[in-house]
Amino acid sequence: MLTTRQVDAYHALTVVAPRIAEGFRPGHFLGVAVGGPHTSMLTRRAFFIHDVKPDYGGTVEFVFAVDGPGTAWLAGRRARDTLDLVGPLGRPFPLPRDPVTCVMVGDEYGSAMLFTVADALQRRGCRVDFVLGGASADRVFGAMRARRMAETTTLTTEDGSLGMRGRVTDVLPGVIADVRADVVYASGPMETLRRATAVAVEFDIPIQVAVEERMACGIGVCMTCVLPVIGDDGVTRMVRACVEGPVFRGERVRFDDVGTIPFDALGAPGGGSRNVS
Amino acid sequence: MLTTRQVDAYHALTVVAPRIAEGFRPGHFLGVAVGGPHTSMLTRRAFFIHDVKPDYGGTVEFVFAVDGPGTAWLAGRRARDTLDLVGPLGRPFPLPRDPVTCVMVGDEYGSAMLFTVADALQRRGCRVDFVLGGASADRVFGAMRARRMAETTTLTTEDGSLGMRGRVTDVLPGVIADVRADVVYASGPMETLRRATAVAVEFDIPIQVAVEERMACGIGVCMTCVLPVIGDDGVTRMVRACVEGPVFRGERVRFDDVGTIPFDALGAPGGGSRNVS
Amino acid sequence: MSVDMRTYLGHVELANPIVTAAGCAGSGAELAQFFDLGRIGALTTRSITMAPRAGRPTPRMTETPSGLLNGVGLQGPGVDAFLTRELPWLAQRNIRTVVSIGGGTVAEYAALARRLNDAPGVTALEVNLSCPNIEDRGRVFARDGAASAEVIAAVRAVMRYDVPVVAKLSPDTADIVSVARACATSGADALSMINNPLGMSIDTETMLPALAAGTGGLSGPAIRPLAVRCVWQVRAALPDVPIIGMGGVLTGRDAFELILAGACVVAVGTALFHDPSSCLRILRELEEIVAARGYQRLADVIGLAHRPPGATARHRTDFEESSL
Amino acid sequence: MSVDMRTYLGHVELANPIVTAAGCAGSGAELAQFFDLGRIGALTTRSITMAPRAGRPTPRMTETPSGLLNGVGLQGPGVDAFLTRELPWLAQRNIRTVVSIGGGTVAEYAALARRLNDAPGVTALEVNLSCPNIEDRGRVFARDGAASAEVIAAVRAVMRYDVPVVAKLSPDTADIVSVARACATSGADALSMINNPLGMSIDTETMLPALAAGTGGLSGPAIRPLAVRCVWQVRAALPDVPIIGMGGVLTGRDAFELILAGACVVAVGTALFHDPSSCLRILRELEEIVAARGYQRLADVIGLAHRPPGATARHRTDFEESSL
Ligand SMILES: Cc1cc2nc3c(=O)[nH]c(=O)nc-3n(C[C@H](O)[C@H](O)[C@H](O)COP(=O)(O)OP(=O)(O)OC[C@H]3O[C@@H](n4cnc5c(N)ncnc54)[C@H](O)[C@@H]3O)c2cc1C
Ligand SMILES: Cc1cc2nc3c(=O)[nH]c(=O)nc-3n(C[C@H](O)[C@H](O)[C@H](O)COP(=O)(O)OP(=O)(O)OC[C@H]3O[C@@H](n4cnc5c(N)ncnc54)[C@H](O)[C@@H]3O)c2cc1C
Ligand SMILES: Cc1cc2nc3c(=O)[nH]c(=O)nc-3n(C[C@H](O)[C@H](O)[C@H](O)COP(=O)(O)O)c2cc1C
Ligand SMILES: Cc1cc2nc3c(=O)[nH]c(=O)nc-3n(C[C@H](O)[C@H](O)[C@H](O)COP(=O)(O)O)c2cc1C
Ligand code: FES
Ligand code: FES
Repeated sequence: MLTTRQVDAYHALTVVAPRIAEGFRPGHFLGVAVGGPHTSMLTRRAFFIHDVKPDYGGTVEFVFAVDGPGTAWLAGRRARDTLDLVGPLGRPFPLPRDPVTCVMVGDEYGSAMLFTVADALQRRGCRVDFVLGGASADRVFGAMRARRMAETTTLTTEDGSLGMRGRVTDVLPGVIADVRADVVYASGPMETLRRATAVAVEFDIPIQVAVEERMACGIGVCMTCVLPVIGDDGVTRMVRACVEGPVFRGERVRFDDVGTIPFDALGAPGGGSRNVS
Repeated sequence: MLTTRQVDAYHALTVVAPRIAEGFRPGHFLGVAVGGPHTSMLTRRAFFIHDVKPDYGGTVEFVFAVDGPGTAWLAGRRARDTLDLVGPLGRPFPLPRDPVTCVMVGDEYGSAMLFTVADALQRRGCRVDFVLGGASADRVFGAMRARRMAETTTLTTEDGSLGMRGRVTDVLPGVIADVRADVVYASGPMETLRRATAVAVEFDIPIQVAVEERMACGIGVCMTCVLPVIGDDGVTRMVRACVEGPVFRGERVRFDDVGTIPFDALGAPGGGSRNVS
Repeated sequence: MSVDMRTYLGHVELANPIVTAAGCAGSGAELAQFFDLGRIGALTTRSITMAPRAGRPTPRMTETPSGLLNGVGLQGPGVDAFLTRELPWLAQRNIRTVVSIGGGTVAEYAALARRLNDAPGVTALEVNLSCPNIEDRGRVFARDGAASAEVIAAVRAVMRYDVPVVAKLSPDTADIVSVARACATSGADALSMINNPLGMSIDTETMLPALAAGTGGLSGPAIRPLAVRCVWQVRAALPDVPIIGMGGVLTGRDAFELILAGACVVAVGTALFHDPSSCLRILRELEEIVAARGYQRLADVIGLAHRPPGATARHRTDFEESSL
Repeated sequence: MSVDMRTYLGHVELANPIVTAAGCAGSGAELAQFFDLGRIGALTTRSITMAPRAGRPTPRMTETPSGLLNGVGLQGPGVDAFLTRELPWLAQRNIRTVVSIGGGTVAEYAALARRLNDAPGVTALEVNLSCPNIEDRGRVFARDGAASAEVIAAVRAVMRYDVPVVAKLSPDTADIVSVARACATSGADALSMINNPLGMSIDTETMLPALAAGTGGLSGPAIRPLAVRCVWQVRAALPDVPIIGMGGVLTGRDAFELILAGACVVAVGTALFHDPSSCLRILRELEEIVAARGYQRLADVIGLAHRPPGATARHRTDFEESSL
């Protein structure tokens, strides 16, 4: 059972799902079945949870852009249709113990999942500042809500139709310096996460990123969603974004090697193991 | 664009389809795509046209029972949904030149397609009598309409819940004798057509049957829907129900051999040709 | 922007790459009611056999997820009736016609080729190798390179030189590349793939096989990944042999996928059952896609997915520059 | 009415016929959050390799019509970590475990079997023959009977007699029956089929293969007709060899279809990605279907579709009479 609304370039679906709402922590995502009965589309689509409310025993809301046939089907759902969800999935954001200053960096629909994080941070006494961006004004999600809750909100668009012209990562150094940020939380395309991590490393502050890798199961059994991440022991492993992530410490993710098996990763071909299949 | 209604055990869908309505002759059927975009169901479902009206430039109506996933999907369509149709398909009923007496035999949803035939017969001055049946009262389609238009209407149900207990073919000899029928028009399951043909042969009157064979294309290109039919030259051929039928002269159909290749059929294995694949 | 859609099967030019798949277009006349057959690259006939064939008992077809399983058993009129009725009908209308043949022995294939040799209106001859070899315990020719090569050599030997001989391959083999190579070596001017892999479906109500024939051929989008893989592998191994790609093409995107894998002609089969005029729609969609990617000639995108991952695609503007 | 769902892999009894398919259930712990793994017939591990493997680069997976194409490349921890971490976790919970192994040479398969020989908690050993033979230009073992038989003989020779050895076959072969026969003759106690046929998909936007690995394995309902056909053919030829059937099972109906074709155990793979607890649902649906057909024992419906078309199915009441 659901309600649906359009927010600029995005669609937002709210679904009654008490068990998911109950288990929710900021950073969690959903697996959504698409296409209805006898569809030819087998895999669930992954969406970050945007919001959770206590109405009707518990609702979850997610925000999405139409990309391919699955999201097109979702965009066609009407009020009171039912939806088949699995969740909450993934490892949520770790929250700091102390009341630190946090910069939230959201790009495109990636912004949608940051508000529950910001809420949780504020409840712990943290200061929150937002940097939100997108290709154009209609693709910057949540600017109003950010302005209401954050100390400062900086907006960017690539076409300059809203806020500063450029990318979120162009303005991030300035924001970090101005607000004397202690930590960065980032969500958006891989390239944005890579750049945001570079900025945080430059400032020598920690960054938590929510990555988006192609997923088929979302529960850790299919090995689709791997990326090279450096472990506590310094060893790079191909870890699953769906269960070991999607939230990682930015500097641990080998962004430049995403889409490859780095030669020094555990079990890499030639790295002592033979290539069996 | 369509409207939908439930008629006892059946669903009736009316679709605006001016071109199909225009080309329609009694006996034609439709090929209906099911499952929507990105469905896993590839083949169109075949339905006889129940009625054609001039509204909105031309509408067609068909009546169906839910049988498997395709008809279940159709039953779930709501008003104003769109439907993908191909038609009109098939060879329609030949109509007699003279004002003869015709018995219309309809079993289960097979009855639905007989009313436009009866209309056309009456317009030519024919006398029309109906024999309609089904497993139970809710599966006898069109009794009211038959009563309104026909000289006599005889109903049968297998459970005795309406009319006489038994099958349409049990009462058919009596009706033929009573009304001194010149010709029979029959539509329903193969077994009903087989029995009706036997009755007509007994009375030595012609019978036109509308057969229902599994179809995949409905347009004569896939060779799915064949059945053994004796040609004018006395040779049995495996002919396509969708383009050479679905209407045949009953006594030409080798009902007892349906589902086989009779050894004396043209091209039968062993019949002089080798079995290549 | 219009795209030059011409393509070649050996030295034979087709106006565009969209053809019907063997056994899926009836005798031609059925489809002619839905669209002008002269507007597609060619029509492929059902596999013509020596004698008339009544085919298999019904049920002959069942639906599977995104697929269709058929056990038609090559029902057809036999070569005599084909030559007196069906081929002249097509030839009179100037419809480019690929004639498919099926036989039970090498000699029968050769005899069929001989019968077709002088017939006017044969654009190409497609040899359906997915027929059981009655001299080898019914093993399908296409399974194995040597058996396939023998058929192709026999057909090529009798068929006039200006009619390309196309070997139609099946994915039901341990190594499609070795079968393809054997056919090319023994004279096939082009290769066509894939014929239906063998499948089966059981009716869980009757608890018996859904088709009267037991097993049947699987077609439709379900098999497209197999088709793309076969075309890809054969194109990589034999880059100079023209390939007719087929298997589950429903849209222009699907046709483009096979072309990127290496097909220069794309056949449409099962899609015709759903949408009788799908060939023209697919052709239009394909042309739009090629144009949208910035190409002016179909020839420039054939096999394009084989370029190394880093390399950028040769783009329309590059092409214009290089042609200066 | 409850059905006796017990089934046998050789002399090993399983509580019911539903197991997970190799490589689709992670290490077990992931699924355990969704349902009690003790309630299914067995869990099959991913194919364990000698050394840890990082697998293939991403993208590793793409959707195809009613199917999934994967190029994971057997990512896994290697046999040492499997024996110290994953197997004990399963054994402690008394989860029946079919251990799958994958190797690049006959010797490597044998060495893996030797390592697993004394490990507690190995219910059966499944030999994934769809691995490239590095001593034969990377030709996959499963393509060919002789190569498969050599692996099976080597594994059977070292593995303790009370652990059944299961040969996992691929449909990518000219004749699955001859591969099956070769495996059975060389000591396989059971056969498992089908592994993923090789497929490919091309991204029509980038005009490059959709998977980093180029080709990948096709799974899901799209391949079910191939699976049913393989199980049927092997059951007909080797009626006494137990078969684990798999390929596109999403529902109890699908499992029943494979059982009617001749499988005594049914594995669920891709369905787990959509519905993590699908095994229990499928088991429940299967039991309902068997009961609805009037049978009290799963054993009575295995291979039932092989009866001659005219024959009526041996019915529950018949069975009761005959057991008097
Ligand atoms: C953890 C996570 C959270 C996400 N959150 C959001 C969100 O909040 N809002 C939103 O709009 N999108 C989100 N995405 C991306 C979203 O999952 C894809 O846009 C969507 O799956 C595309 O499906 P499609 O059928 O429209 O496209 P298709 O391209 O046809 O999808 C085909 C297949 O590829 C997969 N796929 C395609 N694109 C992506 C992608 N970018 N990421 C992962 N899988 C992909 C699909 O799941 C499917 O299996 C998220 C992805 C991940 C992994
Ligand atoms: C010429 C003709 C006219 C028909 N007219 C009507 C009608 O007016 N009303 C009505 O209720 N039904 C009619 N039928 C039967 C109707 O086509 C089937 O009930 C329907 O196709 C079942 O689809 P499904 O997806 O529900 O079942 P499924 O069994 O899942 O269908 C699977 C496949 O089998 C085919 N199939 C299954 N049953 C039949 C059948 N009985 N006849 C033909 N194909 C079948 C389907 O087309 C589909 O390809 C007609 C059939 C034919 C051939
Ligand atoms: C009903 C039917 C009949 C077919 N008959 C033939 C045939 O006579 N000769 C042949 O070579 N292939 C035949 N095929 C195979 C098709 O030509 C084609 O190779 C295959 O179906 C894959 O394409 P598709 O998925 O677009 O249908 C037939 C396929 C179908 C579905
Ligand atoms: C992601 C994925 C990984 C797989 N890994 C293995 C494996 O490690 N070993 C193996 O024998 N089969 C493996 N398979 C094949 C499955 O075990 C199974 O044979 C096949 O997927 C068909 O079943 P399905 O359609 O239910 O998935 C894998 C399949 C998938 C989809
Ligand atoms: S999506 Fe399957 S393991 Fe992550
Ligand atoms: S349904 Fe295809 S030929 Fe009749």
